[in-house]
Amino acid sequence: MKGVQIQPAMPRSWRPETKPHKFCPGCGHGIVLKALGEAIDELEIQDRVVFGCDIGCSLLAWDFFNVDTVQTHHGRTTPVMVGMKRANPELIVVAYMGDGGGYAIGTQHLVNAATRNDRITVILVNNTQYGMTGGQMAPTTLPGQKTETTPFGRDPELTGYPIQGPEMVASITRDGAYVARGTVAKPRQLKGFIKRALQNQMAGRGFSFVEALSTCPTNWRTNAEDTWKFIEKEMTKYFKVGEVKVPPELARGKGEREDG
Amino acid sequence: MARPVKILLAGEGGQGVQAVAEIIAEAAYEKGREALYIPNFGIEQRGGVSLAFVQVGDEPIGPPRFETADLAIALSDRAVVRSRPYVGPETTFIYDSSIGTNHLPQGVTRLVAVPAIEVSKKELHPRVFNVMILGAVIGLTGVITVEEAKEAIERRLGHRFEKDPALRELNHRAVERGVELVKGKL
Amino acid sequence: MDLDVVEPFFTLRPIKRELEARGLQVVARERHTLGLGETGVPLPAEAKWALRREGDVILDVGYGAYGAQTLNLVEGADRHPDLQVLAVINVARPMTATVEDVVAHVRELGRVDGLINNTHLGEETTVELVQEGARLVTAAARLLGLPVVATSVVKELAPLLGGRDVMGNPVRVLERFMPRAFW
Amino acid sequence: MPAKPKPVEGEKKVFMTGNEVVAWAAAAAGAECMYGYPITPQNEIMHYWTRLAPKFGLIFLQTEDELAAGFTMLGGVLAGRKSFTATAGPGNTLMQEPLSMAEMMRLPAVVVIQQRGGPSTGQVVYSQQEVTLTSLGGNGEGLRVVYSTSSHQDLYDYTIKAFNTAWRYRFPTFVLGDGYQGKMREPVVMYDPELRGVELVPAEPYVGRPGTPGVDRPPAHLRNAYSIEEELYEAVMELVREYEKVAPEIVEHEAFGVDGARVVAVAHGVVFRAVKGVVRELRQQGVPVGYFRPITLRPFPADALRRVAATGVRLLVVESAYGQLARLVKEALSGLPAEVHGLYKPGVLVGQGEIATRIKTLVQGG
Repeated sequence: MKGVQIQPAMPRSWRPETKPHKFCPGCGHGIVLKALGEAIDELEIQDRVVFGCDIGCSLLAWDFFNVDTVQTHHGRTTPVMVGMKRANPELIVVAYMGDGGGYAIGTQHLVNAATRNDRITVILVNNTQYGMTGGQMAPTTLPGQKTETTPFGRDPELTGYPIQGPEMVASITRDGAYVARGTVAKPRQLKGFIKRALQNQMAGRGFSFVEALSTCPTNWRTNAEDTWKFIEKEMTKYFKVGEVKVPPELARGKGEREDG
Repeated sequence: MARPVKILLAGEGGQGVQAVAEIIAEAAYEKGREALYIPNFGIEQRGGVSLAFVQVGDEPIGPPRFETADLAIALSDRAVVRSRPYVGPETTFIYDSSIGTNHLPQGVTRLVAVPAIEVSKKELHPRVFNVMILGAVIGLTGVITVEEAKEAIERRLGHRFEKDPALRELNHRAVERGVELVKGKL
Repeated sequence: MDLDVVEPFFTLRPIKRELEARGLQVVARERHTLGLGETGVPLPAEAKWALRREGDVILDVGYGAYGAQTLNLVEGADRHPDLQVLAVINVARPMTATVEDVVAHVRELGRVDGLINNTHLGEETTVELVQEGARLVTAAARLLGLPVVATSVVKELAPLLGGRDVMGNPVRVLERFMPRAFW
Repeated sequence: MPAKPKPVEGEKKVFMTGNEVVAWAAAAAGAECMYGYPITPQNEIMHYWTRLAPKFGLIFLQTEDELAAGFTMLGGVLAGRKSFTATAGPGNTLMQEPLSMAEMMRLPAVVVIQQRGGPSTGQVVYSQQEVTLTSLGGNGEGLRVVYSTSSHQDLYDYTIKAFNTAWRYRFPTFVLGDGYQGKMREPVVMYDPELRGVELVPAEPYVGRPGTPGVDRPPAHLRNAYSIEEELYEAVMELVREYEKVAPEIVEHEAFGVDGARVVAVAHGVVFRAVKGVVRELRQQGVPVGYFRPITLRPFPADALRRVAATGVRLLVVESAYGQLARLVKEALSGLPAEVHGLYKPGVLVGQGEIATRIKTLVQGG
């Protein structure tokens, strides 16, 4: 970024009336939504973004932004935003969901929207379990990780290994798609990924997908130190952070790359 | 209340009974009469016997499938069996003469064999077999005239006749031959 | 403080106001800030700092696969000199019905400093049941090398027990609020 | 932008399948988006819609399942376009999830159901077994409108009406047909609704209106989840009050020969065609019989049916289901000492012969 820019404490596109937000202390959602808010501000698209949020902790964001927002059903945010985008391609639509919504109950929607190269941006928050229902196993739960439905730790023999979401999306999309995995441990990089995902939609190139590794101390039962250890050391063993697929036009784009 | 004429056509897939049903219903409709046509379209529509239910009348038609046909035409052994539930004592039952008689419905007063398959093969062409059946239906019911049938065929196949006028001639002969086949049979 | 984030059905929230009227400070979400339709509930920020408060602090850890590890959510819980982790045992629950079950359960919880015999059957509790609980919990405590801090009993039955239960553990008298906590 | 050509100009009589009729009617009603998933017997609605699409600038997407079809439809609605879908049987089961969201958020939507046999995969041909599901499905209160059609003319008229009802009252609206209606061919008069004085209710966007949210206007924050019982209770009761207020404007039925009748046959959909023929013929023969046809199954024409039943007639409910219409009838007549008889044939068409026999028996007091 050129010159000195003073970041406002709260993105302009946030809705001050609904702050402080409702997420738990230490929750990563706030960081992801800050990155999204800043990306919206920088791209000056607040007047044409529609934010769709899923069920799970993501629904707590239903009144988070000064942006038109629709809260849908569990797993169904992707199709709502697909239908909206196709009905009005002028809108910039963001489908915001957790790992349960995107990788379990709504997988068919994610897979097919990606395959069709729908011009939408999906932001999926991966915190390795179902937060709002009380900490059950998700497709992203790490081997050995305790959850309420794997009280003795996830046994990969019985329930498999963590889903490789961005890698899957990258392998089923064509060249116009943008796919990345960021982490709330690197907020500047994450913001860069989200911004590029939005730019890719604005350019009408194709499906844009960002998985954000995120924290859930409440259900991990971790203190601050262990929380960061888990996201930086444990999660990254299975989830590789970085851009997975970048359209050539976007790769050549000027100076938007953020390496955090 | 004037009852519509109820016609059931039953044949093997590829024998073209649905096209015959459609032509009859459309021609009757063009003439300003009430008409309703529905095929059977269950999972069995892929392979298996094809049934077509046609009703032509002067008042709006009631239920799309009838219980008893006025005229039933069955073009294979299996078609005879499949059409049996819709055949009553008052039904005129027409079947191809190649069909063995042991499957035929019991208690039907008007049971008529027509050598449609044989005639179409020997005198015309197997591809106009169903058009001959159309002629037979017309000959037996008079729901539409031969001319109306020819117009309906023209609407469907006119574009092909442009390229191959002999095909038009073949179709016309098939309708007429079908009418002849059933003349005096009742 | 309500730390039960797994299954908050029996939590303190519905009776928060009533408890506050009696001079308690209750750290739990108000009903209108619940999780929009789901059972799980985000923790309020002040939960993290609960141990910085004056006076007696009671943390309801709830249940869950992580046991007492839930205390990690509270700043300073790992090193606070006065913090005691007490496992509340009801032998009328099938998961903790035998000495072996109680021992296994407590070991699963992680750090535990003592046991409380809270054996009951709601409205149908009898003195015999409480005493049976005292015997089993005390036996389990010996195997675990932990003290039994108390036997708790509702105030209606307390006079029948006296100051100590059959195993000599002190008796604490309970006034039940939880029947009003259903929501 | 040049005005788009109208899908149906003037008025013309045509002979086609019911599924084709629905596609034309939706286009004539100003529908712009169809999102759908293949299931027999409604597929041809999508087939014809996709053929009309390029000429009239219509949007279509074949989705990955009926859940997606329903939710993309709602996305289209939120963006301000009249959107619809069509399904049947197991697809209708899945469709209840998006439609319950429409109910809760008071979103208009049109869904055409061509009923097939059930439960489960059943058969793909015909039945009237989706009455309960379509009228009362979803985890809610059945705050929707259901039109049951019985002819191609109905399919045309009520598909157009469904769009107007949905967008005027903002309750999801169903057109309940069946496999026979979808697949059979019969004559229908197609017309430009505006030439007949039918005003097409315009669609408004719910999101993406002009101005920056929070600066020029409040943001649209649309949700269907509530925190506590009382909050939801208020929201639901508001919906119920609205629904009950407009129900009398929506409800429709058709009756014949009920005055002085000893037996009144109650039927809807394709079965009504059979009942109508039988009743009219018996009337000509002097048999004291009439018929009552609910056109809206939700809201149900309860008041009209109660007036019929109050005269002490015996009612005969005839349906291709095991008492699903009868359940609505009995609920409507609750408290009245009316005799309700049933002729239930789940998954098959009811024959005119058996209807006539049953009516005669009931007239004679049997």
